[in-house]
Amino acid sequence: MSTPTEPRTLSVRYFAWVREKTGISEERIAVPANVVTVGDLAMWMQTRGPEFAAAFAKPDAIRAALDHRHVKADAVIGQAREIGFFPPVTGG
Amino acid sequence: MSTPTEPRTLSVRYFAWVREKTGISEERIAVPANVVTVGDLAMWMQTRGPEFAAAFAKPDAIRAALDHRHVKADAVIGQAREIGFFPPVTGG
Amino acid sequence: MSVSVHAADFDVSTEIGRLSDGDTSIGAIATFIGKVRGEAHGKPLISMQLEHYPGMTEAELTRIEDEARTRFHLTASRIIHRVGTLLPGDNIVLVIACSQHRHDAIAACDFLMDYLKTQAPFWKKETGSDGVGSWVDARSSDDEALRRWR
Amino acid sequence: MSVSVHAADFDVSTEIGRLSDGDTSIGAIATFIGKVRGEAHGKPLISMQLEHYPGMTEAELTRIEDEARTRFHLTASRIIHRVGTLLPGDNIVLVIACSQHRHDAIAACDFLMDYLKTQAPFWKKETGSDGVGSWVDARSSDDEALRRWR
Repeated sequence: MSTPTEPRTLSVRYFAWVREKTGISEERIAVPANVVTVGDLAMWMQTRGPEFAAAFAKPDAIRAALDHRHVKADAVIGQAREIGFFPPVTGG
Repeated sequence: MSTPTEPRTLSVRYFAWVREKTGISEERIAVPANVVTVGDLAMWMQTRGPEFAAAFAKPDAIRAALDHRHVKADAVIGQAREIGFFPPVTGG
Repeated sequence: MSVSVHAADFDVSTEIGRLSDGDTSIGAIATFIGKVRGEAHGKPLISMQLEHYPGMTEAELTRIEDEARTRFHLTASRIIHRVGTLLPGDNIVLVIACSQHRHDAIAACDFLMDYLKTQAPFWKKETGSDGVGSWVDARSSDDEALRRWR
Repeated sequence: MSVSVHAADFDVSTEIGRLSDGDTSIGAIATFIGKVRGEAHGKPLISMQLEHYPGMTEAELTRIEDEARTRFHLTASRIIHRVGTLLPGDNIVLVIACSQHRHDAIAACDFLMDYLKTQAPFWKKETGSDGVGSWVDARSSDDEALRRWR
């Protein structure tokens, strides 16, 4: 269990062009204390250097999933173990 | 070509329970002079003995095709070469 | 575009292959298979006899395929309908519609089945465990389904 | 009800047989196959890379199948989606819906594809004859198609 003084850790996965732009497919991050929602995390991603700034330059173009479920930007990360960032899906 | 003095001949085919009731699947008939439409022919069929009377007792329950095309009772037989009588279709 | 009426069974993969192999314009293939169920009106079904109107059946199925081609963007299509004696679990009918995109393929398949059910001259006779055969009644729901396309 | 995500191809007849053989309650089987087309945006397509989100894909496809079962009377269903590098003419996706009656089977197949297209985490990258790969953009027509079911 995370406490206010102990930063939560979160698995982050990137797919398609989000993965290509960040240059990594998976990592584990310590969630900053002021990051509450998925949208907060996407904004924070922009501050992590040029690759991440490029990948998250247009947050509206990116979709997210918390623990394998689609979520909107206002979803609270809470106790989720994994978040995925990706473009709108194009399978089928 | 048929003329008023020379009765038209027509191939008649029966299917499903119409065939079972008439007892025949195919025949060639001389079309009576007063039979103009498909409905006329169905009415005339009723006069051809008990099997035909039973088969054509409810003309509304029977469908017809002229030269392999669905037609209504008011369709004119004209120069058609073949007529089929059958119940509403139930394939597929 | 082709139609077949015969007693023999069909293989879906074979038919799809014949229709689509080598044609890379096809992005979508919708297929429908109708089968003999083991029950009719709540009673076990032992067998089913499929009768048709030779000559007219092929003409009518071809007209139905032609009509589908005017309504949907189809690359290829195929209708196979079996006749004769069939048993529960047996295939009755196969419809395949190939298109560039999925909505045309699926809608055409739906359309072809609705038309086939109400226009193609086939008749089913069901034989139950008492050995008595009875001709299947046409269903008004099939006529209603057809009206969706008017 | 089952979903699979893998690189290997599938055989439609085999999958239909696995789903329906011996089940005589099934009267209708609707199938959809999506294939790689040889052209994209008017230019020749050389290959396509299919990426997905392992774990989420299976979860999402299972949710989509569950949703289809609440909306339609289904006896069985199956979704197979390929990943990895595919070539023009290759199969991408297979959806099978089995039901007692045809409208449930066809509508479920249509529904499953609309949901899969807009919800399942797959991404396509197309490589043209210039060797340059580009990620496929999501189509607004797919979102509109999804709205039909709301």
